Amino acid sequence: MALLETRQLLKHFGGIMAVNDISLTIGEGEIVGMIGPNGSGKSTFVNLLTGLYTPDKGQTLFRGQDITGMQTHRITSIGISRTFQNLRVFQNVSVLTNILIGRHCQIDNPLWKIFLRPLAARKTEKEGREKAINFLKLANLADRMDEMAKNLPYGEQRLLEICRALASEPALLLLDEPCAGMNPVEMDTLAEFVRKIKAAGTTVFIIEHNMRFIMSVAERIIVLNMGKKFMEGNPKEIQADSGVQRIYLGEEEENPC
Amino acid sequence: MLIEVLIVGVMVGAIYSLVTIGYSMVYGILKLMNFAHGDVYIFGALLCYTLLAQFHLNAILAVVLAAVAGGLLASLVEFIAYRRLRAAQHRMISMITALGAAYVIQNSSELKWGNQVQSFPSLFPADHIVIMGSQVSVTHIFTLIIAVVVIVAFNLFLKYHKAGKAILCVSEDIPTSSLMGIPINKTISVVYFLGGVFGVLGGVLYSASYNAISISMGFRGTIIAFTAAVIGGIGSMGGALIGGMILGLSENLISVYVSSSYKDPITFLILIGILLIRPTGILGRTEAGKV
Amino acid sequence: MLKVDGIYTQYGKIKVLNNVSFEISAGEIIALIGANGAGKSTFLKTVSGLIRPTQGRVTFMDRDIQGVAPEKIVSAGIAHVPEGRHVFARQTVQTNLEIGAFIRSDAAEIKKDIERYYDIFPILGERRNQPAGTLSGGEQQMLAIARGLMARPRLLLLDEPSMGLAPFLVNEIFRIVGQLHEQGIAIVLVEQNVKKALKITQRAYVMELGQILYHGKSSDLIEDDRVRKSYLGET
Amino acid sequence: MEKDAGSLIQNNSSKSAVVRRILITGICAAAILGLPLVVQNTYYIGIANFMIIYTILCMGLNLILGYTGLLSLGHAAFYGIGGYVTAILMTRHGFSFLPALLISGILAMIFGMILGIPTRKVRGDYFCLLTIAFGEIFRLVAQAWIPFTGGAMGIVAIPIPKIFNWVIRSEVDFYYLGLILVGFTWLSLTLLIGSRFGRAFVAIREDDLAASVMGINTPMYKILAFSIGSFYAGLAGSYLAVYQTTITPSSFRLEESCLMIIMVIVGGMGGMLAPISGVIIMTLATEAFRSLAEYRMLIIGVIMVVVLLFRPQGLFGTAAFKD
Repeated sequence: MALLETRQLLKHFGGIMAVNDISLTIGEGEIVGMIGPNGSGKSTFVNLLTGLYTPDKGQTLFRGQDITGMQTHRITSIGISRTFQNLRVFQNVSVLTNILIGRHCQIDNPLWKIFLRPLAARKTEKEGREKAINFLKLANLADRMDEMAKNLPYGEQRLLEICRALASEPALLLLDEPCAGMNPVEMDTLAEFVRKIKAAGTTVFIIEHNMRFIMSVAERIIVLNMGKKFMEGNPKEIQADSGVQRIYLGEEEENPC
Repeated sequence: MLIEVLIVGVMVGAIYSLVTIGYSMVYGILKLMNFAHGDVYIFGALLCYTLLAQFHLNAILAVVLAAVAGGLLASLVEFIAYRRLRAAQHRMISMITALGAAYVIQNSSELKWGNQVQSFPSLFPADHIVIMGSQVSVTHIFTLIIAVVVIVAFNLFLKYHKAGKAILCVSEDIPTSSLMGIPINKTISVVYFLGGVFGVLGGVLYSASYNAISISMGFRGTIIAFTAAVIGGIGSMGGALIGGMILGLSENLISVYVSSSYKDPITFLILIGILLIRPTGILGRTEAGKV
Repeated sequence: MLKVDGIYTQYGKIKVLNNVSFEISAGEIIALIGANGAGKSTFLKTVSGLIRPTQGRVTFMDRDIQGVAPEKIVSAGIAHVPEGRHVFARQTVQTNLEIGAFIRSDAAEIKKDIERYYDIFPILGERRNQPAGTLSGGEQQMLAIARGLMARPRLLLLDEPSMGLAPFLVNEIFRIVGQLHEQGIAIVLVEQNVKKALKITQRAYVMELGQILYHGKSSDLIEDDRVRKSYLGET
Repeated sequence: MEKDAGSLIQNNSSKSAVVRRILITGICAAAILGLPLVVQNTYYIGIANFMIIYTILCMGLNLILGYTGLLSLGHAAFYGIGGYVTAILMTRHGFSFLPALLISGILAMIFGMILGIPTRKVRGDYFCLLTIAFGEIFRLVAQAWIPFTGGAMGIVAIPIPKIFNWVIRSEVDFYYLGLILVGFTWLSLTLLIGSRFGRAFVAIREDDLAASVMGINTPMYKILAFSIGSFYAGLAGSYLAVYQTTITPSSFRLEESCLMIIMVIVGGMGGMLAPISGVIIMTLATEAFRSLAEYRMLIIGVIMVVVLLFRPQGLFGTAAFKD
C-alpha cells in the first residue's frame, strides 16, 4: 500500500484552477520531487495535503485512511509534517525550543498533570528534551541549541525548520522549496541531509525550483503544469523529455492556438 | 412621533456616516485601527465651541477653522505615531500607539476644556416645521442637508478628481500606486487630514444639534466610527454610509422605545454580532490570504 | 541609458541579488531570463525603487537613482509593469489608465494617449467603464502594459507579461511588445517563455541564484545549451 | 538577557550560577516579606497592595498578550467580573472569602472562554475590537443594571474577609494576602509556561500557521490562554473587592485595560517576571505625578507611544510583536 495517495484532487480559486485533477501515490521510503513553473499549483498541492486548504473535489489517503478535510494539527499528529517555502522558524525562541515545539504531539503531558503532578510532568519534559537534542545532532545544530533562532545564518535556519518538522517523527516529510535563497554550498549540505533523513526511514516529498538540487536528490519526479500533472518519471527521463523542455523554455514556433 | 424619531435618526446617521468616512478611509489604506479618530473629532468640536462661545466668531469661519485644525492634528498624529511603524511592523504595535495618541489628545483637551458637559451654541434658527403632522426642528433638517452635501461632494472628489482617484488607488495597492508615481506619504497625510476635517464637521454638527458637548463623546465617536465602518464593510465608502445610517437609526429607536442607558451597550452588541457573523461587513470584500 | 553597477539586494537575511551589473541603451530590447527564484523580479524592483539595494549603483540618464522613491523614478522615465499585473481591481479601466498618467499634467495629451491605447487594445476600449477586476487575465495584462505606457516612459520594465495566459494571448502580448520596441521605447523583458523572449529581443542576460551568469546576443543564446541546463539542471 | 519560554527549565547552568540565583531569590523574597516591618507608613503599604493587584493582573495578561500574542483590551472586564462576583456573593449570599475568591476566578475564566471562542474566526485587530466591546458592555451594564450591581454607586460594605482564623483587616494583612495570591499566580503560571502548553502559546504568538503544522490545535490553545489569563484577573478583582470594601464600575474602564497593556509592554512581554518591572515603573510614574492627577492618562498615553515607537519589545523583554 502506498504511504500517501491522492485521487483526483481539485482546487480552484475564483476562476483559476490551481490544482486540477491530480492523482498520485508516494510509496514508503521514497524521495519524490515535484517541479513545475511558477503558478503551476505545487504549493497549493502541498497546502491541500496538509489541510491548510480543503479540496473542492477528490480525496487524500494516508496509509489507506481518508484524511481529506482533516484539520492541519490532526494531520500532523498522524504523521505528515512539512516545512514552508518562506521560512517559518519561530524566530524569538531558542533553537532547542523550536524543536521542542515540533515535538508537541510527542510529549505526553496533559494539563492536569502539569498542575497536579508537576514533578512527573517535569520528568517527561526532560526526556523530551534529550530526544530533541538528538534531532539537532542530525543537522549538526546541537551546539547552537541555546541560541535564538533568528541569530542563526539563513541556511542553518532552513535546516532547523526541517529538523523541527522531523521532530514530530513523521512518516512523511513535505519540503516546500527548501533551497529558496540558499547558496550552492548550503544546497549541498541540504542534499546530504535529505539523504540522511531518507536513510533513517522517513519518506520525503520535495517541491523545488532548483533543478540541479532536485535532479540530484529525488528518485522520482512529478511535473506539474497549469495545475495538472504533466508527467512523472526519473530525473533522466524528465530532463530528456521535450514536453518538459517546452514547459520551461517556451515554444519556439508560433503556435496559432 | 415615529416620523420625528426617524428624521432625527437619519440626521444622526448622516453625521455618523461623516465621522465614519474618515475612519474607514484610513483603515482602507493602512489597515490601522485609528483609535485617535474620535478624540480628534471632539478636539475640533471643542475648539469650535470656544471660537463661537468665547470669541464670538462668525459660525462658518469658526467651523472651517476648527475643521482645519482637526485635520492638521489628525495628520500630525499620523506623522508622529504611525508613520515610523508603517514599514513591516506588526499591526498591533500601531494599534497601541494609536490608543496612546488617543489618550494624549483626550487628556490635553480635558486639561483645556474640563470634563463637564457644556452647552454648544446653536448654529441654526430654533424654528420648527411640520412634516406629515410631526414637528421637525430646522436644525435637524439643516444638519442633515450639510452632512449629505459634504458626503456627496467627497464622493464626487474621489470619483472624478485626480487626487481622489489617487487616494482610491493607494487604498487598493500601495506599491503599485507608487509605481504610478503617486507620492504615498503625501497621499496618506491628505487622507488623515480629510478624515480629521470630516470628523470635526461631524462632531460640530452633532454637538450643535443636541446643544451639548463633552469630552467623553470622543471615545464614543471612535467606537461609533468603528462600528459603523465594520457594519458597512471597513474601507468602503458606501459601507460607511450604510453603517452610519443603521447605527443612527437604531440608536434613536432604542433610546426612545427601550431606554437611553442601553443605547451604547446595544451598539457594542451590534458590533460584536457583526464581527462574529460577518466580519467583512455588509458591503465588505473578503481578502484572500496566501500561504 | 540605464546602468546597474554591482548591486546587492536582500530580504531580511536572504541575499537575493549578488553583485549584479546590467546595461541597456536607448531603444534597446533586452531579455532577462533564468529559472524561478533567480532574482529577476527582485532586479526589476530594485531598478524601479520598490526595494533598496544594500550596495551598488543604479544610474539612469546619468543620474543616480538607487534608493530613490519609486514615485520619483517614474518621473525620471522608468515604468515598471509588475508581475501578476496588479491592476487596480476596483477602479474602472479608464481610471487605471488615467492613474498611469499621474505624473503628467497635459490633460489633452493624456486623453489622446488613452484613445490611442483603446485603438491598440480594442477590448480595453469596450470595457472602459468596467472595474478592472472583472477583466480576464489577458485583458488585465494588456491594461497593465497600457497603464505603464501612460507615463510615457523611456524605459519599460516588463515582468512576466505572458504568465498564466492562454497561448494565443501570449502571442498577442509578444506582438505588442515588439511594436513598442519599434516605437523606440527601451524594454527589459523578464519572461518565462525563454524561446519567445530570445526571439524578439536583441540581447539577453541569464541569471541564476542572484547572479548574472552570462549575457550575449539573443540569437546566439537560443542555441546555447547552457540556457537549457540552467533551467533543467545538468544532465 | 535573551531568554525564551523553553529556557525556563534551564538545567545546564553552572553550580555557582545556581547558588547565586538562589541567593538573589532569597534576598528578594526576604525583602518583600519583611517590607511591612521596615515601612511602617500604611500609605506606602497601600501603594504596594495596588502593585500586587496589578502584578496579578499583568501576569495573567502577559499569558494572553506576551506569550500567546493576543491583544486583549478587555482585561479590566474580567477583573470587574471577579470584583462584582465576590461583592455580590459576600454581601447578599453570605459567602465567606475563599469560596467567593475561587468562584470569582472561575466565572471570569468562563467568560474568558466564551469571549475566546471567536479568536478562531476573527483576525487579530478585530479580536482586539471585540475585547473592547466586551469590556465596555460589561462596564455599561454594571452602570445601568441598578438592582443587581448598584449602578454607578456600586456595591458597598463588602464584609471583612476571613481565611480560617485569619481576619484580614489591616493594610499589612492585605499585603500578605496579596503576596499569597501573587505566589500562587507565579507558581501555577511557571508550571504552565515551562510545559508544552507554554511552548504552544509561544508558537502561536510567533507564527500561528506554523504552530498548527506542529500539531498544535491553535484555536483551542488560544481559548485556553485567554481563559486562564482571565482567571487570574478574576482573582485580582475579588481581592480588590474585599480590599476596598466597595466596588464601582469606574474601576474597570478601558483606561485600566490600557494601563495593564502598557505595564506588560513596558516590562517586556513574554518573560515571567518582566511584567512586575512594568507594574513598578508605571505605578511609581503615576504615583510620582499624583499631585498632577489630571495628567495621569496623558503620561500613560505618552509612554505608550514612546515605548512602542522606540522599543516595542519593552524595556526588559525580548518578544517583539511579529506579523
